[in-house]
Amino acid sequence: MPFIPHTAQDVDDMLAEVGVASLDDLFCEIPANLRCEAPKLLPALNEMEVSRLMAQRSAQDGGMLAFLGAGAYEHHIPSAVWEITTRGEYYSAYTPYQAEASQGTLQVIYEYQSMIAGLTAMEVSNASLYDGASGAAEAVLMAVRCSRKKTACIAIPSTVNPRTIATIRTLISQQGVELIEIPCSDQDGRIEASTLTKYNDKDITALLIPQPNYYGLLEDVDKLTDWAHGVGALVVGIVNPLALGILKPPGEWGSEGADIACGEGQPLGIPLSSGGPYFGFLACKKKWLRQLPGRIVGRTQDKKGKSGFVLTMQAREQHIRRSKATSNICTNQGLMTVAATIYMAIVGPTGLANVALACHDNSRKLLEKLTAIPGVERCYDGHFFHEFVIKLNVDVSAVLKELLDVGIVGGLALADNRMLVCVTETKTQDDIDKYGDVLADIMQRSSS
Amino acid sequence: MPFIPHTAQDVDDMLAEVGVASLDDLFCEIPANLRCEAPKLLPALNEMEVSRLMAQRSAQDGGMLAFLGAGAYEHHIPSAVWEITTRGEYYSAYTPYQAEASQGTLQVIYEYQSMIAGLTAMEVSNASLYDGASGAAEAVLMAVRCSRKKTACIAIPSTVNPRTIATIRTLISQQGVELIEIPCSDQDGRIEASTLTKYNDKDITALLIPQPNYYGLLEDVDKLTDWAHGVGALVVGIVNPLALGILKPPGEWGSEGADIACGEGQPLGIPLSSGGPYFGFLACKKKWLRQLPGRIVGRTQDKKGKSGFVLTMQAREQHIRRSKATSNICTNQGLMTVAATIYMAIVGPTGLANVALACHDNSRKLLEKLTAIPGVERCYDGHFFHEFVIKLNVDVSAVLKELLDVGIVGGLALADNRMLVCVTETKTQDDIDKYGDVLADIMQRSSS
Amino acid sequence: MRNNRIIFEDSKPGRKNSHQAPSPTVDCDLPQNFLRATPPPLPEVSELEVVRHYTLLSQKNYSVDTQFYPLGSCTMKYNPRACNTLAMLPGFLSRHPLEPSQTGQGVLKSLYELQEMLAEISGMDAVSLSPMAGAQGEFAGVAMIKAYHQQQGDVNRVEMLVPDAAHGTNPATASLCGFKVREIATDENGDLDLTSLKAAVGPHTAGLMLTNPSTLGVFERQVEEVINIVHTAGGLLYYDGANLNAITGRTRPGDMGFDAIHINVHKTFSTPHGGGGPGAGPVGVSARLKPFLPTPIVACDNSQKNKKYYWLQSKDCPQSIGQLSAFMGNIGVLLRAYVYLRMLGGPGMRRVADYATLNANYLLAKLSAAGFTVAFPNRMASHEFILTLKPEADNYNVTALDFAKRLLDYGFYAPTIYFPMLVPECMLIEPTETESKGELDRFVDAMVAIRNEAIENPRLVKDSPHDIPLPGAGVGRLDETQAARKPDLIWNKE
Amino acid sequence: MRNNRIIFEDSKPGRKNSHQAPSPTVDCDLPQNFLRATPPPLPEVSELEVVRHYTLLSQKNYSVDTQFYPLGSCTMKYNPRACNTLAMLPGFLSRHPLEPSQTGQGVLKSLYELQEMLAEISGMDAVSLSPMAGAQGEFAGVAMIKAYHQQQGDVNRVEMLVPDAAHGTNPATASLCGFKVREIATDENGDLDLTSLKAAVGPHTAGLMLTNPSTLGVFERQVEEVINIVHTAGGLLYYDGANLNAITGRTRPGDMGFDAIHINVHKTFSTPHGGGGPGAGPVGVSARLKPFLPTPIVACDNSQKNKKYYWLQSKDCPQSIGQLSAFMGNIGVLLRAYVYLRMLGGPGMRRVADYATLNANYLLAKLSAAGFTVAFPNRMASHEFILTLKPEADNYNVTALDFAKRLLDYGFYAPTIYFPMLVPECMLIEPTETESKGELDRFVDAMVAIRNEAIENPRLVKDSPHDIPLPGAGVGRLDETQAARKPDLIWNKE
Ligand SMILES: Cc1ncc(COP(=O)(O)O)c(C=O)c1O
Ligand SMILES: Cc1ncc(COP(=O)(O)O)c(C=O)c1O
Repeated sequence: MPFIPHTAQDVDDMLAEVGVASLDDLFCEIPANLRCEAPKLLPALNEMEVSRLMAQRSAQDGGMLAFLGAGAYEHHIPSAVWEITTRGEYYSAYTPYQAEASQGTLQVIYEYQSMIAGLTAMEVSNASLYDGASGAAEAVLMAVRCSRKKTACIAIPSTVNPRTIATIRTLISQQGVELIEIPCSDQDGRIEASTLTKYNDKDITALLIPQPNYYGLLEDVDKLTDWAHGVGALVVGIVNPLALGILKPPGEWGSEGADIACGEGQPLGIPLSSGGPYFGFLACKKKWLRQLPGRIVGRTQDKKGKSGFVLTMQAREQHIRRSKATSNICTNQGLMTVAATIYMAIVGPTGLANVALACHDNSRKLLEKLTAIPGVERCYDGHFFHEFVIKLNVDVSAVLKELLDVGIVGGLALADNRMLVCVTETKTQDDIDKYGDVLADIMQRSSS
Repeated sequence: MPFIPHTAQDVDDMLAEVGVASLDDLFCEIPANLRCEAPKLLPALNEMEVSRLMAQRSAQDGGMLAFLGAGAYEHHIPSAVWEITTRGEYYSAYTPYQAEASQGTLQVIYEYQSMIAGLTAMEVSNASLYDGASGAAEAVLMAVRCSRKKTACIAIPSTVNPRTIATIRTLISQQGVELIEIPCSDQDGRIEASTLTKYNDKDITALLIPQPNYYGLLEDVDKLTDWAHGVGALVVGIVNPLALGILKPPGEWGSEGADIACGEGQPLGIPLSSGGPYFGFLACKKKWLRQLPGRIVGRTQDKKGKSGFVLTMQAREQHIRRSKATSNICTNQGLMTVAATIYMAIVGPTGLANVALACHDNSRKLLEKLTAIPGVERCYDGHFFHEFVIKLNVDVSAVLKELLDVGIVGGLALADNRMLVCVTETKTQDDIDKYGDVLADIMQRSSS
Repeated sequence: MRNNRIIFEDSKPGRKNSHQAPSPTVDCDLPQNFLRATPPPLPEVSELEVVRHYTLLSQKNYSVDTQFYPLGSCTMKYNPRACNTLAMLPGFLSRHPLEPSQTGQGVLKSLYELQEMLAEISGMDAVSLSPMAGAQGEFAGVAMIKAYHQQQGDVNRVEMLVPDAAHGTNPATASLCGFKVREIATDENGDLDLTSLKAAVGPHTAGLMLTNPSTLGVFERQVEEVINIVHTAGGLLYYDGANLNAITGRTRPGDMGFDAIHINVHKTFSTPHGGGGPGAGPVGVSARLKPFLPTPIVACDNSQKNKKYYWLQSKDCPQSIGQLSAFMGNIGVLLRAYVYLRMLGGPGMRRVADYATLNANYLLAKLSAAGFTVAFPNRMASHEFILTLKPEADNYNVTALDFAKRLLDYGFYAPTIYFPMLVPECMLIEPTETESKGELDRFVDAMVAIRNEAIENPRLVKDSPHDIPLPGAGVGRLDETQAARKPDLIWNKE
Repeated sequence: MRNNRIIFEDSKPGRKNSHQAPSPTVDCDLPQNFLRATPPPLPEVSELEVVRHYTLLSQKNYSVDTQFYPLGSCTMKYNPRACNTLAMLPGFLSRHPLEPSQTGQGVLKSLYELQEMLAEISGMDAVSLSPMAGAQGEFAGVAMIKAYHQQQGDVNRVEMLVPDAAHGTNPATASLCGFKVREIATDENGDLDLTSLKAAVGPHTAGLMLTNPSTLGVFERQVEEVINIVHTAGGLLYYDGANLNAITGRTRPGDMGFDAIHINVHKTFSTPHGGGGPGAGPVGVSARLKPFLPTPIVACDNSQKNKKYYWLQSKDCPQSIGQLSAFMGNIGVLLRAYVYLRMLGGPGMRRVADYATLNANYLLAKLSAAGFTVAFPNRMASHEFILTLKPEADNYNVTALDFAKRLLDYGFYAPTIYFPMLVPECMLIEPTETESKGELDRFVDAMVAIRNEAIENPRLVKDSPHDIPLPGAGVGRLDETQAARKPDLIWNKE
């Protein structure tokens, strides 16, 4: 029997020990009318057959030269990352409830927390949330708890990734938290400090600040942070952790720094995998520690003074606090943080900066190449990290389709024949040239 | 510096400790005229770049529907096999010289030896040789040592894999051992006991017996063994270990059993990999133990009576015996035996038998399908395991080329428009039908 | 010793793995005010140091791949390695979530078939795979119940009923969805207390969250009556599918009458627990909740000869509670569940429940025969069961926690002891179907041996663990109080 | 304890992993006389039991990925994980060796480039990749020397000269090739004794096998003279490339005048040692030996616009010593070496020698400063060096073996102590370039600590190891004598 170790003799012996005559008898407490037969599923395959099936399906998928970002990014992942992460001892363990037999996972999380805190310039970090978007929702709820205002009103710039906004809406809408979307300037694609002044007396609980923003642009995080703090709002930074290899970390924004930093952890060594599993990170200033949702690991000692690690601050969590918990999260994205920790350790500070710089360089090169094509122009003109928006004078979806035919995913279509394009360190000059040449060709054909 | 952990400061400190001024000084003992510059190699790539390169190259390779055997066989390999085998503790350790810190590798080898002994019905096994063919050469040299005859004369049936014969020639030709090739009957493709009687007074040292033989046929191993023993020769069985899931093991051939069993271990969980690494296994009766080449692991105890494993019988080996050693082998194919051990443990006796039976069934199905095609006929008509020879009435290499165009490797061309075809458990009825249909089509076109 | 160091302690300024990151070719054009003043304080270590450090750390874990892990309610069964290998094939890993569906027919077809199979197993009408763990599945389910009532104009249903035996995520989820949580008592046989339930239901009742078999390790025998009571009161029923392993192929939540259910694929469908995730928590619903399912959902276009699979997004599902994450959920985890299901098929999924239940009842019988006290002795166990070590605590002053820690010395992970809180000195034991009789027998031997130690030398047990069979013999019992009182949560140089 | 069992002890008759093998559909048509009477006595265990057993066993190993492994002469450096991942890509793994070269252009091109790069690094004219380890490379080299003399009609050259310091494979190889082995002495500074050499050479001399740097950890300073002496006598020179790590990019055997050389890719080119292989031992030769190279060899057809790569077989190379294995050697290992070389490039290969040598000399300097006795104190170390613990043995009755075993307790694999036999109580220490200064310093600390123990409590060292930091604290010192006297080599039920 697949994965079941019992021999017929075992089964007989065990049934006898239990004192029942058959397997059916084990289910005697289920009302007879509710019992069912084995479900009708696709026929069982042995491992050889399913291996061939999945090999075929995977061969169908992916393989494109993709210039897509918009919240998930292709990066080189050192082989060591997943060779170690999938070791059985990490892969098949669970939440480290028995600390003494889970020091491996616990120490990794402690190191993860330390790295995330360092990267964001925050004082504490949790052990992960599901993904960047749901993590942002947790950050919002956390900000509401921290601020203790009577009413909760969150300001979200429209330059935040719309998928993040949608997710925040889903997750916080149940709690009567108001969301105000702050429009960005059509000209700049960024939030102007001047726009914000309109909200000066809105009693904002927290301002979310994306860096880089959805259009790849760099927001003036210092000004925005100072404005928020000026009106008594908390600041939640939504950041790309890889970009923090070079960008100013949330903890240093403005004169006081952001209060909470969150974001999508995927760029740190997690494969794209059609959308998941990724992980959300969440870090904050120490004073908000007790409002931080999710697991937290701390260092302590055994009776002989040997140091070790445990889950701590559990009084915040659902399994202790139940309906008064900071979140309902239980299983989080543990294994992803193992991978991210190994990734960060392998690339180190210089490596992370270099990857970020290479992304930036490559995207500048492509931007130049593309905007040299007649009919293509850049939208917005601020500084950007590794994504930018272009506008075509022809139908963008038709162009994307043509690109796809030659194996290129040219970017993400936005309204008004705009397109969000991303370039990371994985693209070579040849790739960039190829995209440029093919697009030039298509544009020429469509205009003639 | 790739893979070198030193910082500039480290290097300075270390040079100072050594008492030299520069790295160059470390090489002062090399005569100046022999010193050289860095070699001119292909330019260094970072891991991202080399990953892309190798992904492209691997995508170019393989992917055929191949009906090839002739000494290497496609089998399903359970995922667990290599997920565990490539764990760093196996992968990056070496020959277990320090037994106490190498119990993992040592116990695996002990279990491997036990499994190989069980499979072949022999009393002892070594820890592996390079591959099946070089292992057969070692078996021959061993037989020569065992027999202690004045002159050494080895009888090799022409039904042994020609690649094995060629390898044996290379490796033993230095030692003045005579090889006599015993022709097989053209009719049967097997060695007839009657042929052997011609060699009755040749003072044969050992007879090699392949099972199955190169043409996939089953030799009459009992008769051959008894004949050899009758003339005072030792018997070396060259066997497919996977076939031993159902076939009579060498230890039970004839009335006394073969003296030595060897073979290619690849079918036991080792990927095809264009030809290697594989491993050779070698097992024998206990009385020949001291002539067995290669590593051997034994069980022993520590001072407290806790059982453990060590390399043993080392007095046979080159690192002790030097020029009088049983072989010069040092590094063998350790990691492959880890994989094979895990493979055998996962499939177990029933699984191994079922795989063997499925190979046999599938090859019967294909044989039937192919020989139904006009212009295709079977050569030889004995019982076979999972390979058979067919003869075409057209040019076999042209046919193979046409098959290749549709992604099928139809078999291995032999002389006289014959072709050696293999089918294992990995082929489905669809695969078999596809091959049959395509071949029928080609044959029809070539005959019209 | 080498392996007690924190990775930062191996750091040396200026060390880098230049083969892992490109070197910059041009100067950065970004103005200083956007940039960080100092490099991020990540460790500077060599690749070998990283590999060695994290390989050694991994060895300091107990895991299913290395130890029996009878952690109740968590279904720590064998995670077939094939699921890992196949879900990590390059084509699956490399695809960007926003690529057009053409480039993802392999993964989409697999997910579609997974949706269908989960619907069949659970008896629900439709499934969305998007929740990323059980708790998020609960959120989706409860949010759908809320949306339903709202759609019905039934705005006064502000209370969610939750049995006192429920897992902590249930009440936490209910409040996250803005509900008031009302606890329902459990009777002495582990069934829901119907009097308590009847007293609680009413026009304020939005629904009831039930785990069945419950976290007490018994099947709720009055499930039909419970459902009837709540439905009659106008509430909906939520099924916490964490314990689905006990009943697959034997009974279906949909047939019982549940309206919404989540499934922990990291339990019943054997995806790895990963030291705390990622899991996935697909939700299934009855017809009336279908419009509210979270997005995205895989759809199939049958109109052409070749079926086409694609994602339904929020705009396609106007009543949906919306999306729960930026993209499509934990795809890689779902692929593992798919492979698992394909290897088991329908009869295999029934065997899962059969032998999980057999193993639990066998272990219960053996432990009971060995003199341990079973919390619900008159009940058939489901796939897990509860011992109470109250007698041992009373007689020898050795608690369930002490037993748990001592089990680690014997090479077993400990059963769940912090939960359910209803049973004093509880030990919630879930052997799962993938453990052999031999392993279960060894566990019983260890429990008996520990009890003997508790009688003869209670300190030995109370001070345990002493020599966990891990490299360097592991740590002793860690001081959790100190950890919470003086939080040391990130590494600091000094 | 669980992990001391042999896998057979977990076996239960009738257990099978049916998902791993097809079930037979038809009856077997083979006559009984071909079939085995009883199933093979393999263990009958579940997949989980297999995974758990071999995962736990793996944890009982020291390895480069987990410990400093200064095993002299073996070059236990970091094996980049990328090499493993990339060599195991599906296209490489799935290709049958006898497929036409069209379906293997990826692998063939890589191997061709590897051949070229190895020739450039070693300074040889041509390379064959086919030998499967160093010793087989030696065989190929010595067989080529023999073939050369035979071709020259020089049939009396029946002696192979081998320094007494040589690795055991050298003399063993020479006799395997039918040569008489003649040992050449070493002088007190670790160079070859030229008097001894001159006395030995003559018309019977087929050649000399030299390791340079030698296994004494020093560079043979008179290498040119040595070569000259042998060449003048009509012999050829074989270079044992096991220590190539010491000189890549600094000097080349070809430039020194060697005729044949093998390269252990599992040393210098960082392919994994796998607990004892597989390695690979490509051979390089000077022009005159080229026709004798073992087959197959990768060739490149430049005639078309797209280069075509293919295998030269024995029939294409009539003078070849022939093939050494059924197929093409350890391709998967060679691919790993190729990836490694591509990541390092020429300057990287020079750095290998530079830092391997720096590390060795640094460690030597520190140990020497700490009072240990260096075997060749007047020499610069190569990538390895020898301590003699004779003073410690004489003074405290604690041998090199005792030090080695005690090092295991400190979490270090032991240096080579069984070899070279020339130096009493030797410890051949090779740190490799991938170890950090910090790790080397810790090793020195451990050596000093053990010497202190030897002085204060010699029993502690003599009885070691005591508590190897492995799960369950490992075993104590194992009785090798008993193992050889009463061989227990396979598991038996009783
Ligand atoms: C009964 C029960 N419900 C819900 C959950 C929550 O599931 P998850 O951890 O996947 O969020 C768990 C997890 O342990 C559980 O045991
Ligand atoms: C100096 C020397 N020569 C030859 C060899 C033999 O190489 P292999 O083990 O690859 O056969 C070794 C291996 O340890 C060695 O150290």
